[in-house]
Formats: sequence, C-alpha cells, structure tokens
Amino acid sequence: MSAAAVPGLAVRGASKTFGAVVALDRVDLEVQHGEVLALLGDNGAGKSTLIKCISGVHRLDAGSIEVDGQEVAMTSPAVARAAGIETVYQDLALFDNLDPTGNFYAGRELAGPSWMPRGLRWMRRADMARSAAEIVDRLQVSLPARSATVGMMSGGQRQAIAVARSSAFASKVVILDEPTAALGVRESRQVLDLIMRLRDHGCAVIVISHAMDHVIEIADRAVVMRRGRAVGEEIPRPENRARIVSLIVGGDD
Amino acid sequence: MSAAAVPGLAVRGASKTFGAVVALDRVDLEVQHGEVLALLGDNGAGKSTLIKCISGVHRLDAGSIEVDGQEVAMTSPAVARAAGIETVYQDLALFDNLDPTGNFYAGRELAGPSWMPRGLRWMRRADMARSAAEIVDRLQVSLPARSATVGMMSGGQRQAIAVARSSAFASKVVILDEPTAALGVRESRQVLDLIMRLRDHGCAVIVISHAMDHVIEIADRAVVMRRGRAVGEEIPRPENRARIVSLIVGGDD
Amino acid sequence: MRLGPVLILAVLVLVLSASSPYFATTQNLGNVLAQSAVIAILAVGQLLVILTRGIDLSVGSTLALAAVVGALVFESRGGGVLTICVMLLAGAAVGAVNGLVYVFGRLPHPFIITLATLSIARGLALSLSHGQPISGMPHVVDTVGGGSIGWLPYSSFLVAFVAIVVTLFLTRVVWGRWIYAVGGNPEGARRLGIPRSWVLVSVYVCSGLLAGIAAVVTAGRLNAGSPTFGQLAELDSIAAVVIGGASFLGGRGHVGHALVGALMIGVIRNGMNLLNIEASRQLIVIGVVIVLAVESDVVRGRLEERFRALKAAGA
Amino acid sequence: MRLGPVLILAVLVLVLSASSPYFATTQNLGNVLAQSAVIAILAVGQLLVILTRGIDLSVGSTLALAAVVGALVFESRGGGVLTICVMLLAGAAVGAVNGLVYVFGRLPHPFIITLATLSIARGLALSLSHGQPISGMPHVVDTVGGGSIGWLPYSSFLVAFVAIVVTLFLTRVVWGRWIYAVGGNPEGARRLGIPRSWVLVSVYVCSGLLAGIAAVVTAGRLNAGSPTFGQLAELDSIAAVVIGGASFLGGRGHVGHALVGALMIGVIRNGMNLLNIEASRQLIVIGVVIVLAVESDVVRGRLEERFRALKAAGA
Amino acid sequence: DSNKTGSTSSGSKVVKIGFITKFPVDFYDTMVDAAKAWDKSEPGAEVVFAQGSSGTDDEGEIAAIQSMVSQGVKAIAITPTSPNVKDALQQAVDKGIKVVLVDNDIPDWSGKSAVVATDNLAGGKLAGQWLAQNMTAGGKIAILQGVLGNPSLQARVDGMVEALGDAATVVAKSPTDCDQTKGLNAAQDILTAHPDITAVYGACGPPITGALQAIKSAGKEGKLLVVGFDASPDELTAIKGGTESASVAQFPDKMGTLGAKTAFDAAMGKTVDAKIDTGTEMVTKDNVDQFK
Ligand SMILES: Nc1ncnc2c1ncn2[C@@H]1O[C@H](COP(=O)(O)OP(=O)(O)OP(=O)(O)O)[C@@H](O)[C@H]1O
Ligand SMILES: Nc1ncnc2c1ncn2[C@@H]1O[C@H](COP(=O)(O)OP(=O)(O)OP(=O)(O)O)[C@@H](O)[C@H]1O
Ligand SMILES: [Mg+2]
Ligand SMILES: [Mg+2]
Repeated sequence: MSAAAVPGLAVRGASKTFGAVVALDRVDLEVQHGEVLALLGDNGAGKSTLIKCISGVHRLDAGSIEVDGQEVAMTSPAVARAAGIETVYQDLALFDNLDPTGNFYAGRELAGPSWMPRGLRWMRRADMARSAAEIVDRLQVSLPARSATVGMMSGGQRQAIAVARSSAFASKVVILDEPTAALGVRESRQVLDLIMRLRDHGCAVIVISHAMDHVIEIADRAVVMRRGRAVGEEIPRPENRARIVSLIVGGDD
Repeated sequence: MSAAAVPGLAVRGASKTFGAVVALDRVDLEVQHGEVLALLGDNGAGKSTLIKCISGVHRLDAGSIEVDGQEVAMTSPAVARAAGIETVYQDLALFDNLDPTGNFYAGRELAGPSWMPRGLRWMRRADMARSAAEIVDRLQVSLPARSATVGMMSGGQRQAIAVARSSAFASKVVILDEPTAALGVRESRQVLDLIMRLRDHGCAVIVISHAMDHVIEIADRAVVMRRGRAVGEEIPRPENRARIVSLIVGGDD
Repeated sequence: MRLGPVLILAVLVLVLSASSPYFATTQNLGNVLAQSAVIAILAVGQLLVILTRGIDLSVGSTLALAAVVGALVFESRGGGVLTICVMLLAGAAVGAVNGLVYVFGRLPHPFIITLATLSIARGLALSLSHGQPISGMPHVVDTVGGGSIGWLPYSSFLVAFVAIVVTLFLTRVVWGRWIYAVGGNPEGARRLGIPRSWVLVSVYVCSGLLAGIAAVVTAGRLNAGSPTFGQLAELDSIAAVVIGGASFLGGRGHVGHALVGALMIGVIRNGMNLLNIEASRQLIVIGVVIVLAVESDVVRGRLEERFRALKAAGA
Repeated sequence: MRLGPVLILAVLVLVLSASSPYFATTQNLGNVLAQSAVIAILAVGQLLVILTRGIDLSVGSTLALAAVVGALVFESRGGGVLTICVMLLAGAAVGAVNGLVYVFGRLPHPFIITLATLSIARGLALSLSHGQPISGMPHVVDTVGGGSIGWLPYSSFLVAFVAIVVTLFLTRVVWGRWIYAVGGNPEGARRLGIPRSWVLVSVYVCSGLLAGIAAVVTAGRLNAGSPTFGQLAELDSIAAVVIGGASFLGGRGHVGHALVGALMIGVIRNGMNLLNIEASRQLIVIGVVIVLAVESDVVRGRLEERFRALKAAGA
Repeated sequence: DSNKTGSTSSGSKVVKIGFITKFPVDFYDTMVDAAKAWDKSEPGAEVVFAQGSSGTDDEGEIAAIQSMVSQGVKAIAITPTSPNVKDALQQAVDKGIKVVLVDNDIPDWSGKSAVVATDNLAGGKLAGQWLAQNMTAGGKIAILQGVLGNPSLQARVDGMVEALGDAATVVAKSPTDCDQTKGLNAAQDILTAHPDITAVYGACGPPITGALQAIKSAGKEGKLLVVGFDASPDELTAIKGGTESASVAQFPDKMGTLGAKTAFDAAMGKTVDAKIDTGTEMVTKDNVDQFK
C-alpha cells in the first residue's frame, strides 16, 4: 500500500451497535485498486457487519466511507452500487423464485429502448439468458435445467450463482463474504482465479474467508478483526500463518 | 471396514429424482460404529440429497436404509431420529425466532412430569438454559446475549449452534453436512475434535466437507460421489490427496 | 413484549377521557370490557393460528354455529352445563375440520379451508335455525355473558382466565414451544421430529374452541343463539392481533398483543358512540385511528433506535 | 402455469352442463362472464399485491368509492370520458394511499393500512352519497358494464385486455420482473438496488386502479353508483387468486391464476342459482366446492409426482 | 347538524333522548332526518343519534345502547336489529329509561313502552294480494330474498307467499343480501333457468333495482310484473318509468317523527299507545307522484 495513492475504498472510524452488541468499534480500513485485502476474524468478529455497512445495507452509527477519495453517504445499497461497489453477501441474497438468469440480472436487466425510464423497458430475455449461461459456464459449476428456480439448488450451486452475479458486474470495488464456503475443490479454484482476474483489472477487492490457504494464496494484505475492532494487519505468507492465527484467536482468551 | 461387523448404517441402491434431475442413482454406502466416513463430491453431486434421504427428509424412490442391520422405513425425520440418527443440515434448520437454548432443545425439551404425554409437560427452563450454555461454551463460540434470537446472529455463530445441537444428542449415527463451512479457525478445530470424540464413543459418523485438510485429518474412509453416483472410495491420506481430487473432479470433463 | 401498543392504548384512553365526560366512568369502562370480551377471546385463538403463519377466517361463523347449536340443545333438552359443553364442542369441531383438512389435505394455505368453513358454518347455522334467532339461554350462560360483579363484567374475568391459561401454555408447556418452533421454521420443526402436523391441527382446534367460548359469551349477552352472530368477526380478530403488535411472519407474538389490540378496537368503537359520531364518519375515524395507532408505535420504535445509535456513537 | 385449476374448472363446467340444461347455453355463458368480470379484474390487482407478499383488503370499498365519486361527477358535470377518468383516478388514489402509507410509514404489514382504507373508503362513499345509490351513468359506462356483442359481454373483452396487458407487464417489462424479485426476497431486492419501495407502492396503485376499472364495470352494469357496491369483494378477490393457484408466499403466480379462480367462483354461484339451491344450502355448497377444487388439484399433483418417482425407480 | 348536541350539555331543563338506527342507508337516513326535524321543533328535547354498521350488527347496537345509558338519556327510540338486543334494552329500562321500538317489534319482550312500526308481514301480504290480483293465471314468480337470518325481511317474503296463495307458483328463490349487484346476478340466472316467469318479487329495494337491469338486458322490460319492498327513490323512478310495477311503501319519516315524539312523551311520563302503526301502502304508477 503506497501512502501516496488514493485508496479505492477507505473506511474511517466505523462504529455500529445492535442493541447491546457492539458489532463495530472505530474500524479503519483502506484498500487500493489492484489489491486484494483479506478480512479475517473469528465468528462474530464483525466482518459481515463491516461489509454490510460498506455496501449500504446497514447505516454506520459513526464513521465515514470513501470511494476513490470521495466520501459517499451510504444510505442504501443502491447508492453503494452506483458508487461502483459490488458485494457477494454471506447469505447470498438470491431470489429463490427466479431462475439463474433472473437472479443474475436482477436490478440491471438488459432492456430497451434506452430512452425509456429503466423500469419501463422491454427486457431482452434471449440476450440475458445467453450471457448468463456464458458466465456461469466460466465458473464450471454444473447446474440442473436452465429454467429451474434457484430455490431448489444445492448449497454450492447457489453460492456459485451469487459469486458469478457480482463479479460479472464488478467495476471499482468488489467485496466477497466467504465466497468459497460452500464450494467444491474445483469451483473454489475458479473463484480464486476470478478474484485474481478482478485484481488484475484494477478492482479493489475485499475477501472474507476462514480458509487460510486461500487467503495466503490470493491476498496482498490481511486485516484481522476481533470483537468489532481491527486488531492487526499482516502480509499473508505461509511463514506468517501462525502469527495471523494467533491474531485471530487473540492472546487474551 | 470389516465384512463381519454389522454396519451402524447401510444404504443400498438408493435412487432419487427431482423432476428431470437424477440426484441419486443406485448409491450404496456403509458406515461402521466408531468410524468417520467422509462423503465427498463436486457441488450438485447429490451429497446433501443422500443424507436428507437417510434422515427421512426426502423419501427414496428406490433402495433401502438399514440401521444396525435393521431395515428402517425412513418415512419422516421423526423416524430417523427415533432410530438414533442425528443430522446437521447444510441449511442448518434453525429457528430464527427462538434463542439458542430454544433451538438447542427444540423437539426434546427437558420437561416433566414424565407420566404426562411429551407435549403436555411443563418445561424445566432453567435446566435447559444451564446445559445449553455449557455445551455452547465447550465449542468456544462467542455468542451475543443469551436471550437474543438466533435470527440476528452471524453465519458462524448459527452454524456452531446447529452443530452443538445435533452432537449433544448423538446416539448411534451422526451426519454432518459441511459442518465447518462458515466456522473460523478455532471453531473449526473444536468441531473436528468433537467429531473425533463422537467416533471414540462408538458413533457412526458421516461428514460432508469440501475442506480436504479436514477430511484427511479426521476421516477413516472417503466415498466420492459424482452426478448422483458413488464413483469411488479411498483412504484419506496426504499421499492420496491428488487421487481423491481427481476422483471428485472426474476424468471425463 | 413491546410496550408500544400499550402506550398507544393509554393515549387513546386519555384522549377519550378528556373529550367525553362519560368515558372514564366505571359503568362505561365495564361496558368497554364487556364489548371487547368477544373480540379478545377470538383474537387469542387467532393469535395461536397466526403464530404458525396461518389465518382463521372462520371464527365468526363458528361462533354463530356454536351459538345456534347451543340454543337448539337448550330448547330441546335444557341444562346449563350441557348447553355450554355443546357450544364448546361445536366450536372445537369446526376447528378440527379446519386443521385436519388443511394439514392432511395438504392444502397450500389455511386461507382456503377456513374461507370454506366461513361459508359452510354460516350456512349450517342458518339451516339449523331456519334463519331465525332462537331465544333463551340457561341462567349460567346469561350470567357469564351478561352478568357483572359491581361494574366488572363476568366476561372480563373469563377473558383474563383464558389469557392466563394460554400464556402459560405458550411459555411454559412443551406444546406451546412447539407452536413457536413451527411458526419460526415449519420445515425445520419437521426435521427435528416435532409433530408439526398435530401442532398445526391443534391451533385450529384451539381457535375453534375459543370461538365456542366466545359463542357462550355472545349468547349470554344476547340471551339467544342467532345465525347472524359474529359477522366480520374474522377481520376484527385478525386486526386485534396485528394492531396489538404480533407478526404475520409467524413465531412472534404474545397473548398480550391480542388483548391490547382487542381493547383498542373496543375503546375506539365505544368512544365514537359516546362522542355521537355519525355512522359513516365512524368508519372513517376507525380507519384513521387504527393506522395512527400502529404508525405511532413504529415511529416510537425508530426514535428509540436512533437515540441508542446516537448514544453509542457519542460514547 | 400449473394446469390443475384449469382442469378443475373444466370438471365443474361439465358437471353443471350435465345437471342443468340452461348452463351451457350461450346466453348463460355470457351471464357467467359478465358476473365474473368484476371479481376477475379485482383479482388481477390482488394478484399483483399477493406477488409481493402483500394483501389488499380495501378493493371492495375502493370500488364503491370510485363508483360514487364517478356518479357524482356525472351528475354534476356529465361526460363519459371524464366520469371514467374520475373513477380510475379515485381508485388509483386510494391505492396510492395504501402503498405510500404502508411503505413510507414502515408499517409491519399491509393488512393494517388496507383494513383502515377498507373502512375509510366505505365511510367516504357513504358520506358523499348520503347513503343513497346515485342513478345514472354515461352511455359509454353503461355499454362497458352492461353491453355485449352477441352473447359476449363487453366486460369480458375488458377483462381479456387487462389480463394481456398485465401479463406482458409481468413477464416482459423490467418493472414486472422487479415485482417477482421483491416478492421472492424483499431484502435481497433492496440489496441489489431494485427500488423496492416504489415497486411496493406501484402494486397497490395498480390494485386501486383496477378497482377503479371494476367500478366502471359495476356502475355500468347497474347504471348507478352506490356506496354498498363491492361488499366482501376483498374476500372474493383473494379467494380467486388463491383458488387459482398463486402462492401466498410471494413471487409465485400468474394472471391466469386470478382469471381461473374468478371464473371458478362465478361458475359456482351461477350454477347454484340455476339449480335453485336454497339460500342457506348455497353457502354450504360453495364452501365444499372450493375445498374440493383446491384439494383435487393437490391430489392430482401428488399422484403425478408419485407416478414419476415410480417410473424413475423402475427405469 | 350536530350543533345542538354539542352546545346543550349545560341546559339542564332539556330532556335527552337517544335514537338508534341500524345502519347508514337511505331508509334509516330518512328516519333520522325526520327525527332531527322533530328535534328542532321541540325545544324541550335533545336527540342524540347512533347507528350500527350493518343490518345484523347486534353487537354494534348493544354498544350504542350502553353508551346512551352512560350519557344519561331519559328515553331511547331504537330500530332493533333483532330480538337479541332486548337484554341490553332491559338493563336500560331497569335504570328507568323508557324504550320505544321503531320499525321492528321484539314480540315477547314486555319492557317496551311502545312500538312504532310497519307490520312487515302485513306489508308482504299487501304485495301478495296485489300480485294475486294482477297476475295472469298459472303465472310463475321468482323471489329475491333479503339478508339471511333477518326476521323482518323474512316476514316480507312469508307474508307475500301466504297472500299469494296458489295464484302463482314460486319457481325460484335466491339470496341477495339486499345487494344490488347480487340482485342483478340472481335475476340474470333466474331469467336464464326460467325464461317463462311472469313476476319478480324482492324483499328489499336494492336487489329489485339490480333485477330491473337484468330484465332490461334480457329485453323483457315491461313484460314482467316486478314488485319491490321499501319504495326507495330508485324504485319510485322505475315505477314512474313503467319498468317496475309496484312497491310496498313504508313511512320511515313517520317512524322517525313518531318514534322520537313517543319516546319524549314516555320520558315526560305521559301515557303512550302501545302500538303505533305507521302503515304500509302499495305504490303503483297511479299513485307514485304522492311519494317523494
Ligand atoms: N442485525 C443484527 N442484529 C443484532 N445483532 C447482530 C446483527 N447482525 C450481526 N449481529 C451481531 O453482531 C456481531 C457481529 O456479527 P457479524 O455477522 O458481523 O460477524 P462475522 O464476523 O461476519 O462472523 P462470521 O464469521 O460468523 O460470519 C455478532 O455477535 C452478531 O450476533
Ligand atoms: N428439492 C429439490 N428439488 C429439485 N432439485 C433438487 C432438490 N434438491 C436438490 N436438487 C438438485 O439435485 C442435485 C443434487 O443436489 P445436492 O444438494 O444433493 O448436491 P450436493 O452434493 O449437496 O452439493 P453441494 O456441495 O453444493 O451442497 C442438484 O443438481 C440440485 O439442483
Ligand atoms: Mg459473517
Ligand atoms: Mg449439499
């Protein structure tokens, strides 16, 4: 991380409580373009809460979020999306009643004519089906019939669709919350490759993962959270593994 | 696996289709008491479907299931439970509106007096809260307030509760569908230890996992599924790793 | 339970006490309690059903059928206890039909069967009574429905009794826990060996039984069994539960919600009568007050949350 | 769409043709279509709402209010187009109130606000009309509501038109896709930047607008605007959608479901009048037929599945 | 119109009288208007009004009665929805409040001071006699019933059938809930199944208005005898236009005036007649101009 460059995403002093639970406590975070940042931490450390705040799902109680040096008031997910932030959520946020294509293009359907307001355009259904199929194929996940709704699909198939959806539309910042948790060996490989391609295209990438091997393989930097605080930062290399794990687990318990 | 011993669980010729999708195609499987069997396979291979059939969630189209050599007609999850099968489902099957204790004891509340029909007994709420807290503590997961409902908890906290629930009541057969997918390093460690304790107590354990390290560490035997079929069996050892992966991925694509 | 609806009810009572000199008299409060008793009892049954993500549209018709059957039995046989038993049984029987057909007929939603019994039970009540109210109820029924101790009507003790029993059942008895479990995750409940089907059947039976109890109160108040009893009671009872603050999404709600909602409806109607508001205006006022009541609870909740967040950020 | 309900409707038609010589006459089929038109139009609006996991209890009252307002405007100003526009606007306005208060008032469930407008709109209709039906409708309204080409009523063309427009909207237009998305996963829709709030508002506006169209048909049929129009139409329209086979769980349903359900209700009522079934029996028969219709669809689906499983196991 | 109720709560000499009607439709509105007019003309009385929400809303009426008692009225005039409200009325009587029943009687209740009403059975008979005289021999008649479970609406049908005797056969009977649309639907279906009917009788106004629409679109306008009950404004127009043959008129204004007056008299301690018949009359094209 060079101090001179304007970070693709910066979080400053982020705090968030849910009732009595302090989920985030003055967290600072920066990610450069072309960098993969791993966000690590125990269960319940506040990782998902942090990225939900960045994506506009929750509102911060205090703190600010900057994209390319510009402060953005993340009042809704639509704002975050407009600012170029794409997110794969831990709970996937899929539409069980729609087919993979419908899920893929939800909220940004290919449609025309372009002079109409977005909502009133006529969908180009064939185009959508075609390019959705292509992108899913690239992840090499076997899906049942194209027209099946995703509600009935296996855990891994669902996760693959969610990852494919966000990565296909990535622009400035991509956030992935445990993107490989339910994926098989081969599918995980594809997703790791995908993350590296995103980095090479200049995206600022945040990945949450509990799989230390994956983190060491792809991340340029790792921030560790514990009980809502960012407690440390390491370069993920095999020789640092033990250090990182002890940071995660914490000395005090 | 010794041919003489009566297997703790045996599945013979299991087939299951969903509409046009053949999810299981004449699968045979045996697990001995005191053995950990890993069930491996790509996403959509049919692993979850198989264990749901074993647990009575789905009914097999064809085939039979034996527990301790006795054929059991798995017409409902209650039958499976009565036969001594405990399952951690991939979707966790938690009650978002109940607190951890409520989830823990759902369906087998501590209550009395014992001469009353089960449903009409008075709950011993303090007892339940106490022992639930103990068992959750043993998994070393940090939970927010005891009385919070699990709907708001983090992915890993939820998974830990689901695992703790089933393992605490394990009797003959324990099935875990990707039990560590959302868990952190330390929590995963606890679950792996737990699985080994279950084995040592003589349970027949089936674990589904995509984490090859975990499989190699704890499983006595690994069955690989591909497209609804059981395509091979291996002893999971570091030196077999490549062989297992190629079995999972398949030679044909 | 959330205190919001209770606060709103309190505000409503204060406003009415200020605007009508008659409102806060013991006599009138007794009236309000008596007038709300039937909705309250039905709402407790409806709550059980709504806790399991269901809906029971048949409660009003069930009430009418139970009252008519009871009146017929009393006419031909006499006997207070017998009459009451018959009414309760008739109510529970309709509930059992609802539950059994819904669950074992594997209908996609209880709306369908309870809509059907809404129609069927009303038709039966009309057939049996030849469309005429049947006068005469045993003394004990009259007392339960219309009597009072001082200004406190007997029916309000009955409501309190029902509320306590159902609350204990829901919070202390295993079956009550199962009701919440089925409401929270029906498929999950099945997987954990909870007898989901019977839990579902039971809530409809309870709702029917409570409609039978409501029939006793109504018949006692009016000293008759009439096939026109309980019209639109399904909307009132559902409204009470929802206004009180229980959730339609299942597994979240308490008996308190049903009671507060029923009282709120009763107070609004009574207040409008006292203030002599014209009938067509009453409809408008009722609608507005209901929305305001729920809305002010929403606003209260949000302010509280905002305040907590500000405090946390400041700390 | 599932063919089950269509089959059941066909069976119903066959049974009635066999039992009454009048049923399968063109004249009577015209009657059935005319009698079902209003429910069908309301049911299409209700379907949109149910697709987003909502419910609109106010459709019947909205219909009455729109008809009364239209009749008043016609009385004082005259003009067919103006009258129709006013009715549609009045309907859409009530819908807008429902949607806006529900969404931006952050109410926990649309039951509350639509129950309130059920009451308020009826009250307004009664106030405005002084409780009287207002006779007289412009010629074009009369034609739309009561006219026919041969035996085919104009209103059935209107229903067909509405059905086609809404179907295209739901399946081909982006906003329609968003309606399904919001119904399938409301929080997910928000996260993906779909304007969930406006999607929700829009379905209530559409439902209100369609109630306005239904008001035109009703007013035209009766050549009057009356504050008592559309009583219990909310139950009919919801029943039509659910009997037709759409799901209460959101995001699953088609216009076809609403139409088939509405026709089924219309056919049953017509058949009972033709067969001169006694009034209180009619209620019983309606209830039984509704359950049987849905139940036989359930059984059909299960048999199909069993059959497929057997075939798969045998293969 | 509620000015007086608001301002006179201080005037202690004024006797407060409650006037309760079933629900807000034309018929009861006429009654209420007449009672209001009487109220204006009688300075010694203050009338407060209340209504239920439907024709069978017993609970609503009971609530209204109880709130009247709370407000300290000296007499109540009420159109009872059914005998079911009599206990609430008895409680009022026990507190010394006089009760006058308007429009409907509660036959076996002795607490009432007077009944000011149309005899519905007699009204039905009137219609039956008229039909018997005007129908051709061997005629067939269809009946549009009112609200199921409402005794006075039932009496209108029973009375008609009784007086009709065997002058005609009843071929169809449909429930309409006194709803215009349902009346139209039922009439359409009846005309389909029985194209040869010669008369239609309705137990209340709205379904008859609806039926006229069905008759018109079946092209049978003026060819059937159509007899209604209530003589609502729409019916009067139809009778004038020749599409409806006759209707049984009641006199809601008379009921309003006499109801309020009788209640006032009873409250003042005067003796009142136990039965005050406000009468019914057959409205036909010949005398329709007298009714407006
Ligand atoms: N909506 C919410 N309401 C209340 N508490 C919440 C909510 N969301 C999260 N929490 C609490 O905040 C804490 C942080 O949760 P978060 O989901 O951010 O953890 P996490 O680091 O993502 O964990 P995991 O690795 O298990 O996904 C947890 O204790 C959780 O219970
Ligand atoms: N209820 C269902 N209805 C229809 N299809 C289903 C259903 N359940 C599973 N399937 C399909 O059956 C196949 C096997 O699914 P299953 O969930 O068993 O896979 P899995 O091996 O557990 O995969 P994963 O590792 O992703 O969890 C998939 O193609 C899935 O889409
Ligand atoms: Mg998380
Ligand atoms: Mg799986």
